[in-house]
Formats: sequence, structure tokens, C-alpha cells
Amino acid sequence: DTKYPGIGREATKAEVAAWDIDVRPDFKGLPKGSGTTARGQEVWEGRCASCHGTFGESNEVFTPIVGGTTKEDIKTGRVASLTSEKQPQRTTLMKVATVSTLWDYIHRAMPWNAPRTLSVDDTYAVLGYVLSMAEIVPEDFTLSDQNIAEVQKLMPNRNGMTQAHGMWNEGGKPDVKATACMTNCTKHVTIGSTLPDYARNAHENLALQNRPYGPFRGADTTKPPLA
Amino acid sequence: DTKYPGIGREATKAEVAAWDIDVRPDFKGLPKGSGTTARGQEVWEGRCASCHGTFGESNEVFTPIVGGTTKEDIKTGRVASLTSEKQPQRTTLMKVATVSTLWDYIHRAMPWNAPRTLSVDDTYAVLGYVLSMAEIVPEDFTLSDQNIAEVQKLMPNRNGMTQAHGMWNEGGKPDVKATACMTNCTKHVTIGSTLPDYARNAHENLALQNRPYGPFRGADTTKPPLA
Amino acid sequence: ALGATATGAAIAAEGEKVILEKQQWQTTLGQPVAARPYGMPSQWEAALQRRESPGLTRVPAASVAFSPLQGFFGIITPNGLHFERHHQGWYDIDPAQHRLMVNGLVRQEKVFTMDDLMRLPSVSRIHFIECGANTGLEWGNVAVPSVQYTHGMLSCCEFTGVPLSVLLDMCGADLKKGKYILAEGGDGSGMTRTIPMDNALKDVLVVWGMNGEMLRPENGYPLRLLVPGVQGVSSVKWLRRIEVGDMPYATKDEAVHYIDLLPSGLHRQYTTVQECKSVITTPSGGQQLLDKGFYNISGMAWSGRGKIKHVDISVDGGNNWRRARLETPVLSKAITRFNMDWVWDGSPAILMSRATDETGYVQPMVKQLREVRGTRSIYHNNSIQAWKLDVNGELSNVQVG
Amino acid sequence: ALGATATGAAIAAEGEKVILEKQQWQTTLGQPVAARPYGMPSQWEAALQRRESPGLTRVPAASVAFSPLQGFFGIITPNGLHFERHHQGWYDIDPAQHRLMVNGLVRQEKVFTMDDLMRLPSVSRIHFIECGANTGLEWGNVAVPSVQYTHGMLSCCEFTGVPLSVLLDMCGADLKKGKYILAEGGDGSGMTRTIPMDNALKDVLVVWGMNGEMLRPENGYPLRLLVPGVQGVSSVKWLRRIEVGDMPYATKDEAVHYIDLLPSGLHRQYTTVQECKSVITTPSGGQQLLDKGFYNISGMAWSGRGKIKHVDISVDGGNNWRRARLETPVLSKAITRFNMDWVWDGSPAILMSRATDETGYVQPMVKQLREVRGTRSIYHNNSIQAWKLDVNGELSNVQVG
Ligand code: HEC
Ligand code: HEC
Ligand SMILES: [Ca+2]
Ligand SMILES: [Ca+2]
Ligand SMILES: [Ca+2]
Ligand SMILES: [Ca+2]
Ligand SMILES: [Ca+2]
Ligand SMILES: [Ca+2]
Ligand SMILES: [Co+2]
Ligand SMILES: [Co+2]
Repeated sequence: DTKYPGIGREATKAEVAAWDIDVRPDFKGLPKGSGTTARGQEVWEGRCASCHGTFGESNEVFTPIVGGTTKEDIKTGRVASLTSEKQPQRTTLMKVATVSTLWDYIHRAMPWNAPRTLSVDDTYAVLGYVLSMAEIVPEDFTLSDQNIAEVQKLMPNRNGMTQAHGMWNEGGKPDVKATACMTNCTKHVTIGSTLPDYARNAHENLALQNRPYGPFRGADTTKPPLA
Repeated sequence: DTKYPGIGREATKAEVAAWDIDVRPDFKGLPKGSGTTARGQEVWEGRCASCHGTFGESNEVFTPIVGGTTKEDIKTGRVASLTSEKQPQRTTLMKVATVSTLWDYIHRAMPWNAPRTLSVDDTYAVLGYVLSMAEIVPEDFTLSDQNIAEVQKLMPNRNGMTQAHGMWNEGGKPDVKATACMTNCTKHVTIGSTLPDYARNAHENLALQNRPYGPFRGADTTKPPLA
Repeated sequence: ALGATATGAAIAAEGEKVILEKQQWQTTLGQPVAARPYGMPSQWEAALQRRESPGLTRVPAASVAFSPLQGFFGIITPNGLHFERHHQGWYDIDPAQHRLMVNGLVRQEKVFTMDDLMRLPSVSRIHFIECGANTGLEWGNVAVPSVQYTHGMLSCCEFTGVPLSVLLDMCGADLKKGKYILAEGGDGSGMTRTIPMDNALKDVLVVWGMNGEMLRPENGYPLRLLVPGVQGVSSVKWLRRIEVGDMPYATKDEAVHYIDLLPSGLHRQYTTVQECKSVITTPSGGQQLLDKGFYNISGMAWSGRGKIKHVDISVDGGNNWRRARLETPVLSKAITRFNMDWVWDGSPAILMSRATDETGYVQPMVKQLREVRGTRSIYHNNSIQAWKLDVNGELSNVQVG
Repeated sequence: ALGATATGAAIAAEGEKVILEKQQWQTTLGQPVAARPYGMPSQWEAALQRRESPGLTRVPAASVAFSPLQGFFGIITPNGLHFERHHQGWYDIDPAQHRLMVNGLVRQEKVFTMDDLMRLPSVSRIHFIECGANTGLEWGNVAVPSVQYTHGMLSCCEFTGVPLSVLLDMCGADLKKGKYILAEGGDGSGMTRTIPMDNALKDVLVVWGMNGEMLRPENGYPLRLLVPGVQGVSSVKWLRRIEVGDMPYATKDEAVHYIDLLPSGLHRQYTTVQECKSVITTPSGGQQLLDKGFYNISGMAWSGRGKIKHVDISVDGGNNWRRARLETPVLSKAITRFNMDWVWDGSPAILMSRATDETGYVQPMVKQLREVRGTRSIYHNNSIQAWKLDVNGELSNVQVG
């Protein structure tokens, strides 16, 4: 470099290969390989289920991965339960539109306590197994770099994303436009929501989360408010 | 207070008396009292000499208090040794112009490890003794609020201060005026002073005082500079 | 009844003992310099800590520790109290072992050491970082009791580093095809985020310095990205790689999280700008006023779209508003501290602040956001916060309207 | 020969192990949030500490601990590394026991608790504090090896507090007769300093907040005065009393110290303004360059008389100068960070910086100061600092001219 002599060096091919592990929605970066759901089940039960549950349903360590998607969703590419108040949690498969995201992330970061220890083939296998639990692919399936683009077409929420908003770029158009009224702005002030009683002390005693001197104390939330 | 209701309260007379201990050059704030040089010697030897030396000459804990002033200085009110390169240290009495300063400070802060434990009379006594060591007052003297103004007239450096400078106030006139020459400013760059060899490692190893990474290391000052 | 207090208590006629009697710190010798070569807060400041919100996450290494904004002053976040958000725990990486790689659509793929990076032309800038999920707990209803938990995923620091544009320039990035960059972290999560190239070239920094010293391990030591004005997750910590590409990457934290569910069932993807927002930090939820009288209402305002223009404060639930004083400096994509005089007469009050940024955008009521985005958005809740002050002097979290 | 380095070392053909092999922090789970509810710097930052200068003082409770400026970034001083200067040691005073008294020429003498003070209208401002004796070791000859010891009694923080004018107003200060105030500390030294009333009314603050949190005990917790632009000793720590008076007080630290000996034998008294000054902090004395090539020259500039207008840098001992970039914000009586690109070709060099403030005052050479003030001044040495770079890559402290 003539502008900044002496700084930085060429990356070697092997170095780039070692670190450039991302996989994009167009599958750029996806390594060749494959894995069966049978092998996937082994991996899942051996290395994933303890945190995510046997069926990917566990809420113990993180929100569930599997659940809330239907055969109908696979057809439409829109997860219907996302508009239902009944579905208590949004699972991973209810949200994710791109199968590449899951391949990339599992390979990059899972198992959580031993990231980057899954082989490429095992990543295909376990991802295939997760998809099979959600009945996106058959019970007996071999996911590979060859057929993953076809699987993409089955993702239940593949049509569920919009980028039609003004919030990706600084110059984007905000979607609400409030005005700065200064006087007599509301006839009746109504309180829509207050802190539930059980939440008063749910973050432990606020008296101990404020300075013991100064303009204010912390309220003693182990007791009811002062009379 | 109508502007800031609820904030602050009147100080009581006793409170102001307890804290308003400063003594000004015009002796405002000086409490009534007195002490002999004999008592002063007791206080000095019991409570001061361990740090400042029997004759106020010690350099062990702080710069000397006594020394470097003459009978002549007492007449002129200017300490002649301040212009001499021979006087190695400037003692307190060579510098201080105002006897109030010493009364205030000894009463306020000495003994160093037990400040505010000297009585008013003992403060007169020990200050008188210090002045007697410098032969500003006689060996056998009683300093008091009645005669301290007379003693002020004997302070060796009482005429030694000037306020004729531009550095007390932000708007004052600076006493040097440099110019911001940009090119060909000095024909020959001369180095007036360099770090003495013994000073290279006198602050311990600079290698351990700089980050072990980044654009620079610390020089290993336990060794000579790299060849 | 209002809480009793030392100050409120009657003073004996002669005065207070703490003044009339000499105290230990006035009559003894204190501690030497460098007793603590690296200093710590006073023993009396122990209440100000980073804290988790119970029940919010299930495992503390994929979690949040909130900053105690209720005790903060000014705009600078003390490094010891910067909020934490990790996906796979934090590391204290040896800087000598750390590398940054730039690859993808560049003329020359490169590797930089920390030695290299810190030699490059550096800049220092004060910016906020706000997690996209800040105040997310409140999209539906009031859920948490204090500003530490409503707004505590917020910081503002002076960052020092090299503009990303310098690195892209050094590697000869293809600015025609390369419309996006991917930033990747060196932790177990290998956090990856897409940043539009325009944005990357504008004001994105690769930083090592934070408030005068190196980044703290919890905040990405020795290197992180800083994407001003954009949700915190994009400011990838422990930064190890920058790739130049021609399409967004739809990474896990762009395709499964940090997406906003609309009432239609669609999710908004790549919502990143943190819109103009403010909050009163003192007095705030869970604080207790001891007395009527004068108070300084104080808070923070910020915008991902530039500078704060003004902040208005209401003490009557939004019916009437007064303009607050803004402290200097007022900087782009940085917190601005505001203050306002107030005399509390003892009657109930509802305190709210409303910020306007230099684009003219006015911080909305939550109702307005819900009209467009519904109640299940999690991210980007920049609505006006209200604190209800009761006659007993206690403030609590409420939603108005 | 230049120092060898990991970076400089030849890279194996396939590349570096730290990249080719997976590292622990990429393959394991890190530490949880709030592992440290109050955070600390990385284990790799231990070199950056406050340090005494051996031989400077005889007892460490009446001494100085210098800040490691050689490792600082930007303008904000991290609180843990703020320099220390105590006269009788430091205390961690219980804020509930601390009081501020205002007395003297006022209509109503008053006592304030911390509860009281923190309710008053507060302001936040970024200002430097420089000890009047900073760089004092160098009035005669070069004495110390690194910028930590030449310039390390310098800081710049965001302070929060109440303007002193508000307190004076509350007490009804007699502004006609009351031309001076006395500020007094609560420590054993009862540090006392006179401040002209004009100054006191203008921008002096009574502060408790420093960089977002409370002052550290070493820096006056829970309350100190902040006299912007003036030598640090006037910013009295552990502030307990303000008196309004009609003449200067000639306190020990105004009559025996912080006075400047002129060649005539006269001492200048009440010299307090810290005039315009700058220093290159990286690279600086005692640092070792590992290689030729590109470097960022970086440093700090400040003036007690206002804002920095520009900073010039010379690499040839002052013969030729180039203008440096100033980082934002540029604030009055605050540090301004400057940077300049530089390619080192391996030949000897002498690096100097020269600041100009908004009054047009140009930082002088030490020779110019000595022409007026002689060599025995101790205080207010704001002269241009020079660092000599040798062919071996080591920088050392020199005086030019
Ligand atoms: C020790 C616990 C643990 C194990 C074992 C584990 N995970 Fe996870 N997993 C987590 C946690 C925690 C997260 C959330 C991480 C975060 O916050 O970014 C997660 C996230 C995920 C996600 C993304 C879910 C979402 O909605 O963001 C997927 C997919 C996943 N894991 C798959 C796997 C697979 C496949 C395996 C085994 C190969 C596995 N996990 C093993 C704990 C675990
Ligand atoms: C334990 C040691 C110690 C003792 C005992 C002590 N002093 Fe000091 N004295 C000091 C130190 C240290 C200083 C400098 C303090 C500072 O840096 O502000 C000092 C400063 C002074 C000064 C100001 C000198 C100057 O030039 O600033 C005077 C006057 C003084 N002492 C008088 C006394 C008297 C009178 C006593 C006894 C009543 C006394 N000292 C006892 C350590 C001591
Ligand atoms: Ca190199
Ligand atoms: Ca890639
Ligand atoms: Ca009161
Ligand atoms: Ca007085
Ligand atoms: Ca997440
Ligand atoms: Ca001193
Ligand atoms: Co986040
Ligand atoms: Co000082």
C-alpha cells in the first residue's frame, strides 16, 4: 500500500477459507456436502436436544425452534399463526424466511457451548432433521448443497418478510409523524397501563438500586408504597 | 428561598464558628490568644520536629521550613538568597510574605497526621517558636493576636510578591507572544537538553508502562537503547 | 406521607453534629496517592450496578445486563457500567492474537493486527449505542419498574478508531458491485450483521478506544465495529472480519431476531435505525421523593438520524409541555442531556419527555407506534416514557393514552 | 536495528496459526453478563496505571500519581486513571455526612446536604483539569523519560453539578463588596484557595458527577469545586465551605506554593490560568517504533482561555510545521484531540506540537518562557514539548533551542 506503507498484509487463501464461513440467501459460501435425517437425529439427540428439547420445542434454554407452522404455511410461504394471539411464542421456524440463515448459524455457532465443532455434513444432517421435525421435509430425507435451493421453496415463512420501511437507512422515511403540541394537548389524560403489583418487587428491592443519598431514594419495594 | 423552595437551611452561629477558621492577611478570622516561644519549643519538639527537624531544617518529609533568611532580609522585606543559585532549596520562610498564612495553615492542617488538634494558644506558641528559629522574633517571645501585626512587618519576604502579571484572570495579558511560523523557521535545530542517562530507567522499566501491543512498545529501559 | 430524611429532620438549635464536631477525615491523614493504581468508585456507590432483568432470558451468557441510568449524569457512560448484551458470553481476547480480515469484493484481501490498525489515521467521536430491543419489554404493557430496565440498554461513549472507509480503501473495495458489507465477531456466536455500503462509508468506525482507554472485554476488547445511530447489535464486538458483498446476508440476527412483527403477520426485516427518543432518568420509576419543593428534572435524548433539536417536558401527563435546557455538547447520534427546573407542590403528577431531532421528527406516543406496528414488535420502541408521581412521593412506570 | 515483532515476522505460506486454527474464544462459551456488575479493564491493560515519579515527593500522601497519557485515546480521561494530587491523603467520605457551608458576605449563611445540592438546577460540561505544576519538572532541564511524567497531571472529564452562581444567589451574596470567594476542602489539609468573584460567577461549578458517575474518592467524592481553565489546585476537592470575602486570602497554597519565582527574586502570586498548551502523546518519550512506515501522530491540546483554534506539528525539530486534524468536539477549556498522518522513513526526527487558542495565543518554546520567567518557576510550564526519534525507533525527551 502506498498510502499507508507497512500496514496490513495480504490474506492467504487458506486464511480466507478458514474464516469466510458465512452462507448467504443465494447460497454463496455454502460448502458442498450432505446429511441424512437419520444422522441428523443422532446429532440432534446427542448434541442439541439437551438445550432445545427432543422435538425442538423446549423453552428452557432458549425460545423453541420447532412449532407453530402448518402444511398450509408451507404452501403459502406465510405462517398463519403469526397473526394469532393464541400462539404463545414465536418459534424459529415461524419466523425464518431463509434456510441459508439456519445452515449458516448452526454451522457457525451451535452447539452453543461448543461452537464450530459441527462438520459440514453433520450441519446438513441436523438441519435436515430440524426441518423434518417441522414436517417441512420428509422424515427420511437427505439435505445437501444440491437440493437446499428446493428446500428453500418450502420454508413456511419464506414470504413473510418485508423491507418496505424507512428504517434501514438514516435517510429513510419514518412511519409515524408526531407533532409537538405545547399547550392543552389532551383534554383527559388517561393511563393505559400501570405497573402490575407483582412487578413492583420482581426486580428486587429498588431501594438498593438507587443511591442512599441525593435528591431521591429508591422506593422500598419489599413493602407496599408509603401510605 | 422562593426560587428553590425546600433546599438548604440557615447555618447556625455555632456551625459557622466551627468551620470558618480561615485567617486572612488582614488578620480577619484570627482568634484571640497567645503563646510563648518556650511553650512553642515544647510543641515543636513534641509534635513537629519528627517531620520537620529540630531546627525546621529537615528535608526528610517536606522541604525545610526554616533557613535561607537573614537579618538584612528582615529589614528589606526581600529574601536575598532567592536570587542565589547556591541556596539549594527554597524554605517556607524564604517564600512566605504573610504571617497570617502560617498561622492559618498550622492551625488548619498541622501536625500533618493529626490536623486540627492544636489549640489556638499552642498555634501562637509554635508559630512564634518557628519565627524565633529564623531569628525573626527574639528567642524569648510571646506571639499573640495583639502583636502579630507588628511581627508581619518583620517577615523577611513580605515585599517579595508581585501580582503584576496576566495570569490571575482569564482575560489577563499573556507575557510571551509566540508566532506560528510554518516553514523554514529555524536554520539549525539545536537540542538544548536531553534526558540524562541515569534518568532513563529512573521511573522503572517503560516497557511495562506501555501496552504490549499496538503501534508502539515501551522501550526496555533496563537495557541501553537498541543498537 | 412523604419519607422522612436526615435533612428534613429538625436540626438541634446549635446545629448539626457533623459540623460542630470534627470528623475523622478532617483530623487524620488520608490514604496515599496510587493506593489504587487503577481506581474504583466510592464504597457508597454500590447501588449502581449492571443488572439482569429476571425472567427476560433463560441463560446469562445469552442475555442482557442493564445500566443503572437512574444514577447517571451527563452524557458519558462510565465504562464500568456500560450495558452488556452477549449472545455466547464474553471473552478477554489477547490483542496480540486478534486479527481483522477484510475479504470479498476487494482488490486485495488483507489481514490486520492490532499493531497495524492502531497505526492508521484515527478519529475520536462521541456516539450512543442503543440495543434495538431497548424498551422492548414495554411494547404491550408496562412490565418493569425502573428506567434501568425500561431504557438501560443505552450508552454513550467517546470512541476512537479508524474509519471503516480507510480499510475498505486500503483493500480496494469494489464500490460499484459491493453494496453491502458483512461484519463478523470473533466470539462463539460469530455475530454477523449486514451494513449497507453507503452507511459503511459514511460514519462507521472500527474502534478500540472507549472513553480514553481500551474497550472493556464485555464491550468487544480489543476491537469492535461502531455503526452510529443504528441498533447496537450492528456494532459487532470482538470484530474479526469484514466482507464486501453484493447482497444482504440475512444472518440469524437479521432473519430470526431484530425483525419486527406487524399486525399483518409480516415481519419487517433490516430495521436498524434508532429513531429519536428520550427519557427522564431523574426522577424516574421506583424513585421516592422525600419532600415537596424544587427539583431538577433530568434526562437523556438521542436520535439515530442526527442531532437533538429540542426536548419538551410535561408534568401533567402530556397536556402541557415546557422546553428543557440542553447541555452541551449537542452532537450527532449522541446522547444529549436535558434539564428542567420544577417545583413539586405535593400533588400527583405524570412526568414525560419528548425529543425532536434535527430532521424535525418528533418522538411519538406509544399509541402512534402501535397504530402502524401493532403490539408485538419487540424492537424500536422509541415512544414517550411516562412516570407517575403519587402524593406519597413514589414514582412508577405508566403508559399514557 | 528496529525491534522485531510478531507482525514483522515472516508469515508461513499458508498463513498464521491464529487464523488457520480455531481459537478458544471461538469454540467455547464465554462468561455471562454481569459477571462483573461493575466492570474493569482487560487483563492485558495492566501497563496503564497511575504512577508516582520517584524522588519527586517524600511522602505518598502529599504527592502526585501521574496519568498514563501515553496510552490514552480521545479527550475523555477514564475515571480509574485520573491523576491524583493530595496534600494530606484521600478519604472516601460518606455523602450523608458531608455538608457544604456558604458564609461570609452573604445575606444568609447556609448549609447544604448532598440531598439538597443534587436537587438544584444542574449542568454538565466537559473541562480539563491540569495541575499548575504539570511539566514543572522540566523548567530547568529534561528530567523525566515519558509523557506520563512530563504531562500526566492532566485530565478531561464531563462534570455535572450546580453553578456556583446559583448557590451564591440563594445565599444573597454581596456582589458589591464580595470580590473574592474562598473555597475550602474537607480533608485534613483543609485546602483553601481564593477565586476572584468574576471568575466564580462565570463558569465555576460545584460538582458531584464525573464522566456519568459520582466523583471518585481520589478526586473529591462526594463534592468538589471545578474552576475551568485554572490550575487544578483551585478545583478544591471534598469541598465543604465557600466564603464570600473582600480580599484574597493568601492561603498556604497561594503564598508558599503555586507562586512563581522570577529571576529578580520576586514571586508572582495568584498565577492561576493554564495557558494554551499541547503535547504529542503517541508516539512519545520512551516509546519504541517497531518499523518504518505509516503512523498516526496523536496528541492533546488545551487552553485555559477558551477553545483550541489549531495545532501544528513538526517532525524536524520545529523548522517546518503542518496543520493537524482536530477531532470533534472542540470545547472551551477542554482537551482537543489532534491527529496527523505521518510516514516514518527511518531517519532521525524530532516531533513537536504547537497549539493556538481562540484568543490567538500561540504555545511558546521554553526559551521564550525562560526569557521572562527564568528557570525556577515550577508552575505553568506550557512550552512546546519535543520528542526525539532515533534511527533505532526509540523516542526520548529533549528540549529544542
Ligand atoms: C448448551 C445449550 C445449547 C446446545 C447444546 C445447543 N443450543 Fe442451539 N441455542 C442455544 C441458545 C442459548 C441459543 C440462543 C443464542 C443467542 O441468543 O444468540 C441457541 C440458538 C439456536 C438456534 C437459533 C434459534 C433462534 O431462534 O435464534 C438454532 C437454529 C439452534 N440453536 C440450533 C441448535 C443445534 C442444531 C444444536 C446442536 C447441533 C444446538 N442448537 C445446540 C443453546 C444451545
Ligand atoms: C507527620 C509529619 C508531619 C508533622 C508531625 C508535622 N508536619 Fe508540618 N508538614 C508535613 C508535610 C508532609 C507538609 C506538606 C503538606 C503539603 O504538601 O501540603 C507539611 C507542611 C508544613 C508547613 C508548610 C510548609 C510549606 O512550605 O508548605 C508548615 C508551616 C508546617 N508543616 C508546620 C508544622 C508544625 C508547626 C507542626 C507541628 C505542630 C508540623 N508541621 C507537624 C509533615 C508534618
Ligand atoms: Ca508491517
Ligand atoms: Ca463470504
Ligand atoms: Ca428540605
Ligand atoms: Ca472567614
Ligand atoms: Ca438474539
Ligand atoms: Ca503543596
Ligand atoms: Co441487541
Ligand atoms: Co497541583
